[in-house]
Amino acid sequence: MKKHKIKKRDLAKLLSEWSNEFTILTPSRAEGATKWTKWDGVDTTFLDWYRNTTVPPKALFLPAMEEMFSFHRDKEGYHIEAPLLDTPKQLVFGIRPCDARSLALLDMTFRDAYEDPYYLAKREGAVLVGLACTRPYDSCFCTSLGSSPDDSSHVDLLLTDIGDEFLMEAITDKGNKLLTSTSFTETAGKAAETRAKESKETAYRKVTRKINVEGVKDRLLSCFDNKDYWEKVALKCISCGICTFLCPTCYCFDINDEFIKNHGERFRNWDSCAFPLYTKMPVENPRPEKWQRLRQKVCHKYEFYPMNFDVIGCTGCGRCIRLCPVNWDITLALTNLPAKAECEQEK
Amino acid sequence: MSVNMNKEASTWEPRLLGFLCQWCSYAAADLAGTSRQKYPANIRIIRVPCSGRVDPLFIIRVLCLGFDGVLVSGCHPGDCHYQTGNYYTRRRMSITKKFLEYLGVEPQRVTLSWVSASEAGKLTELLSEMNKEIKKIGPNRLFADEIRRNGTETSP
Amino acid sequence: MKYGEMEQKLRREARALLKEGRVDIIIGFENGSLKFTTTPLITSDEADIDRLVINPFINNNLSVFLTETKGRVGIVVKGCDSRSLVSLLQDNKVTRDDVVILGIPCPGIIDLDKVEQLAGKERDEIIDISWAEASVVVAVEGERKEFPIQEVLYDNCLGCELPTPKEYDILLGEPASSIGVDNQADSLTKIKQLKDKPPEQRWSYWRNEFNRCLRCYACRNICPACFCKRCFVEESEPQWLLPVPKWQDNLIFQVTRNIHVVGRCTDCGECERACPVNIPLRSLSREMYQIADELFHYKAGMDKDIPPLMATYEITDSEDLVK
Amino acid sequence: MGSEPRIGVYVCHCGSNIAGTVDVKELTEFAQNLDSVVIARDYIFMCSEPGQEIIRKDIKDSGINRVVVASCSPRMHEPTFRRACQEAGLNPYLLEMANIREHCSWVTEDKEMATEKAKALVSAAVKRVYYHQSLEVRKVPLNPNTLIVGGGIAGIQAALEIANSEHKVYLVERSPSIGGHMIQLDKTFPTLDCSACILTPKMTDVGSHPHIELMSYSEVEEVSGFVGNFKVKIRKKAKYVDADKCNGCGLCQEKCPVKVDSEFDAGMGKRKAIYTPFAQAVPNIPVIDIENCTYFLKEKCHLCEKVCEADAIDFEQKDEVVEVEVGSIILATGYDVFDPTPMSQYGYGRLDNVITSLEFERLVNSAGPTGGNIVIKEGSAPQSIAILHCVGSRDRNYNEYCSQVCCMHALKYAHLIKEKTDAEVYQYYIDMRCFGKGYEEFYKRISDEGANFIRGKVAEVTDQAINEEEKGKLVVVAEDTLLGSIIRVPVDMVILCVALEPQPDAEAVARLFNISQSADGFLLEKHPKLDPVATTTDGIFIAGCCQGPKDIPDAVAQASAAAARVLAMISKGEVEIEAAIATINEDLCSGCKICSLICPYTAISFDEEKEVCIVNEALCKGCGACVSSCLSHAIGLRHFTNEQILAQIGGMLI
Repeated sequence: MKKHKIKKRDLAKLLSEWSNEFTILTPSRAEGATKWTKWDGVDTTFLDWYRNTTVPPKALFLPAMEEMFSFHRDKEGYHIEAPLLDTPKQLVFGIRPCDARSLALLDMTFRDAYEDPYYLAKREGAVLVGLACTRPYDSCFCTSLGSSPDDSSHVDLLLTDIGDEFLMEAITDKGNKLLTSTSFTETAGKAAETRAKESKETAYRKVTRKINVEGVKDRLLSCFDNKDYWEKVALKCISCGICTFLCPTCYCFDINDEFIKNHGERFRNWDSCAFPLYTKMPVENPRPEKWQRLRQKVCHKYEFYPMNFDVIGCTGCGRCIRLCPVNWDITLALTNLPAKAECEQEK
Repeated sequence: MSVNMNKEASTWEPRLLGFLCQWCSYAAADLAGTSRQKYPANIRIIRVPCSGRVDPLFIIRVLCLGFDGVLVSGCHPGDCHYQTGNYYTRRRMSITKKFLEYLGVEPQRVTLSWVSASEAGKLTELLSEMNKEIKKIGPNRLFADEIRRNGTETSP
Repeated sequence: MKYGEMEQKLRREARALLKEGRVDIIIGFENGSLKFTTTPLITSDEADIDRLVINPFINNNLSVFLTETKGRVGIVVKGCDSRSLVSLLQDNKVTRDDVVILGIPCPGIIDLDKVEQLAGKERDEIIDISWAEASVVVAVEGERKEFPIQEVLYDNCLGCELPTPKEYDILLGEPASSIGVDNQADSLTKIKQLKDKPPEQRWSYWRNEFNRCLRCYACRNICPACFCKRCFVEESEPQWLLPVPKWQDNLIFQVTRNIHVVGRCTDCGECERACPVNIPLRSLSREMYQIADELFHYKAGMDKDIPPLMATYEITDSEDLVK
Repeated sequence: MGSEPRIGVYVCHCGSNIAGTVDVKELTEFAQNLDSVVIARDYIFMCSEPGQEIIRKDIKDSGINRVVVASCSPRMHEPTFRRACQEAGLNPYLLEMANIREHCSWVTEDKEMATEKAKALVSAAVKRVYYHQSLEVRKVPLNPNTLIVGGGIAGIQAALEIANSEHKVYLVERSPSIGGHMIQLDKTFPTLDCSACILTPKMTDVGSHPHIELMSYSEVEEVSGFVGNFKVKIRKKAKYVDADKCNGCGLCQEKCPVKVDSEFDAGMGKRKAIYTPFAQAVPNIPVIDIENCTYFLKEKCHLCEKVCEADAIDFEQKDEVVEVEVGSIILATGYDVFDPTPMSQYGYGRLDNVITSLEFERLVNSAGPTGGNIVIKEGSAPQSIAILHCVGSRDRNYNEYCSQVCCMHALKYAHLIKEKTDAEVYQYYIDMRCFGKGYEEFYKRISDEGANFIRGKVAEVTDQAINEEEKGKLVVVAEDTLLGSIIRVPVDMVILCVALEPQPDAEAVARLFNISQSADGFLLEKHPKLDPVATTTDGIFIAGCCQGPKDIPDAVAQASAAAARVLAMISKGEVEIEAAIATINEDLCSGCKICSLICPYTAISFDEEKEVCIVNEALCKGCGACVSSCLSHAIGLRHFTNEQILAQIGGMLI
């Protein structure tokens, strides 16, 4: 695999070149909140402020709101107009390793027994150009989950900040191909690699938040019915959708129709297990109490994902902690889990 | 664009919706009919038991559906058939109207009035005036041009 | 600022309340898990009392928890929070006898976004933030920057009309009649700028802002004035708006929410703080607050013994908007 | 909801009233294509028996379970079509009307636009009726007692009608005696029988009737409750005379040293400070006018107390407020006469011998201040008298309406003047309106008796003579519009036929009883033609001049009609209560009590146990103010549900 480097000031040129083939997506704060938007063809100042986006890149593949198909009605009845399956070639430039990992986690669900055409159509055409973290937040805890600020596992190409330049390491064939076609990069030498190593190590040390995930699946299982614990933990939760909507691995959605006169559209949009009315439509919410809903969120990531896919469904990106209006902290909820014996006693 | 706008402006008729109290303003509209007074045909009237029944959400729905103006009309203060309903209407609608104006809804689009059962003349004048004023400001494009929603429509 | 003293008094009083069985639960603040943050502490355990804190970062309006807490509650409130609490009393959501109000004479809460802007560093990269007399000192990488409090307090704090709770059982410090800022009008700068624009620009401003709303409902759930068992948003028969985050529906949601909380909203600013996508929600709620004052001379949460704004009327109410 | 809605749409032509403007065929075809519409038909008169039969037949034979009638205003025929539905076994609330006449064909000239609008209204009605639900009309027992307010001829008539059926009547009169304006009148047109002679027997009947509780010198203070079960607070003003002791001997009045203008004599005569308004007063118990009584002003005198053998004077008496419970109320609060002082051109109050019609009634009455002699201020008999019609009536500056009785009483005056004096009579009229039974004949008779009729409105009454003949006379200046010339007639007396106006406190009365006034200020009837005795508030009826100017036979007829309505209600024994009332979904109620604060009928209370609000169905009137105050929409209003209204709004767009 190729290892290149590029001068930061040449980045715009490189992106322009790539934009011939791809829709380039970069972090942006133009729309009031940081999220991924189509690159304007010029601006690379995001490099100065970008640590991570508020809205995770899952929104590029599972948008907050997505039209599934439209339909109309006449005397004969309802007629579905074939869905427009969008198959864009998206190049996500600067995705953080944790978020790249989140897409891999989402893939497991959307490529499971049911293959979701809407998600996969977008996912398959995508190229992920990662950017290793240099300024992780105090809410980040990726290193506790087997990842790191420079984790290259789920990107096609990884960039590391080495001062005036980025080291560019191709990870996959897709990544390799990106480097082949460009004229603004040059092969990286030993010095660049050394500098990259230092940078990565510094960043790794900056991730100070730690949790112990050893046996977490079993610990949660034993605490599942510990109502007292979950109730206490849930007291300050306000049941909003921030932690789930902005979680890069949460994927719950709701389906709604908008019907105007004789024309309708079917949408799917993010839903949250934190909402009291979640799944109200088909049945009653199986989790009427707040503590049950909160437990669901934790267990989904740390118990059910490991059970189903043998991997923890959390990337440690820390958004849920950082963005929570009451500073509800999942790492504390996990750390303070009562010991197995205690829970057995509780039963 | 401007050509179309001009063409539209010359032929365009606003669509107005009124919520009229059955004891006064609705009766005034009946009286306008019985006395064969003429007013723009583009007003649609919905009978409510009292102007106090009008939920601010109705106003929003009406604007959202693309009506160009909305009227809430009840009995004069002190004359409410139910004694006090219109006083609450006055609070609710004043607040709604003022807040919508702040958001950018033209003040002409939302009207609150008191019209007694005998004031057919006042009602027809009011409707004509509303029609005229709204014609001046043009179609309601607040919620986008083609939005003609009807959330109560039964789903398939 | 005598946070230390207030904190000590709070811990003393709270402990006594629990010990003597005068309350079942204490609702206060403890330090958050992130730098310069606090988080609600809701506990009936005396052992937790020493975690209670009072500092310039206690931004939550804890009265939101009253509607779902059972039993007698000792609650820590700032001036604005106390008004929300009074509003809940007016709305029969809280019984006065069931709460022991621990009032904080509040000197204002520090807006970390403003500090970040001024210091040019993000919250977790700032070393220290501390109160001097009428200013705030921010330490970043060996450098100390001093800012007048006017520049670092939340917008709603700048216009604070009641720093010291009017309704309380125990006051934790010396009462103050006003917040110590020079220009209260700064609280309304954003609104004023908006009002100066023509209607179509205002509408497109809001359309643009609500385009990014995700409908996470944090604004509603954090709001003490939103206590409906079922929000109109969640009605299906009829469906007032789509649960889909289209800008139209997002806007309808927020407009209606503001109409619903008029006379209850005390400009505590929690909706805007909670919004993860930075929609300037206070520019809506504060204007609604202003409208209630202008039209009906009503300021929310100032008097627990009068009926709520929309549950009453005056025969002499303004006729200005009636034809 | 039961079975799937099958909607029938019935478009009425209303002769050409609708069909002349709205393309009813196109409308029917349009309706046929609307969702859930199974049948759409048009017919020339839907409200006719064959029209109703079409609907009934479709309900029975074609399984129509929702009905839309596109015709006139629901305020006109909703009851008709509801009945038709009911007769066919369909719940009457499964009907919706589209008002395509009053709100469409009658107010629109353009046929195309009218048809478009009619389509929208029908579409909205169809969408709305889809969500209609069957409702049951509930019944509550009716209190058989009746309150009648006002003791004039209308109140008296109604009271006797009801009391004679052995049902309790509370008759409240604010002055010391019943009798009203009629007792002030001399003769009554056109029969010329004596007003007092025909009225006093009725008054006596009222006074002694076992089923009438007469509350004279009393006023209604507060009304609560609803049809069938009103609670009324009445203030019995202190008379300072013990009614149980007083034997009506009249000695006190005789001895009382204070003389003031008599209201009964319209200021033409005097009364005492302790007085009964007139000799035949019912009840025949005097009252003390404390504003003029020396005792109350200066705390001395006591003359009446001293002379009263029955020891009935009680200076310590206090107002008393009693509460009565009644099932229905008749308002017969009468009229007031127009005060012509502002019409300075007629000189009333400035020129002697310019008097009002009511003053003339007292002047000519044999029990009046002059013993029935028609004399001018100076004491002599007048040589000529001018009678001015329409003073304050048919006048844009005062009252636009016709006061109805003036032409006739002006004719009566001419007769009485001719009978008692040799004076010439000049009638100044705009139009002679003599429409009643025997009225035109009376007009003919008076014309034949030699009265002069001048068609023209008087411009001025002046004492400024311009020639010898006019000196010392009142000169009436007018344009005789038949001759087209200005004429000046010198007379000795001018009678102003003043308008009948609403009582000065009519607005307060309307508010007190929660009814409406028409634009002229009189109390508003439910329907000007089809329901002229009922009001917009169930259980409250109006009779006599409080509803508008009318003569005695009309007032009596209306009073009897009101009494008949009350008796019909009593005989039914129960009243139907609004089915379209508020209901609370207890699961959604957050217990904020705002609805209960807003409800004007105290129909919503708080259940402390469940911590939710509950509706008292008997008290709820269905206004819906609570519904729009409930932020979580926990309250719904039957028949005006959010779903129904939103469907209707949506349907308006076609």
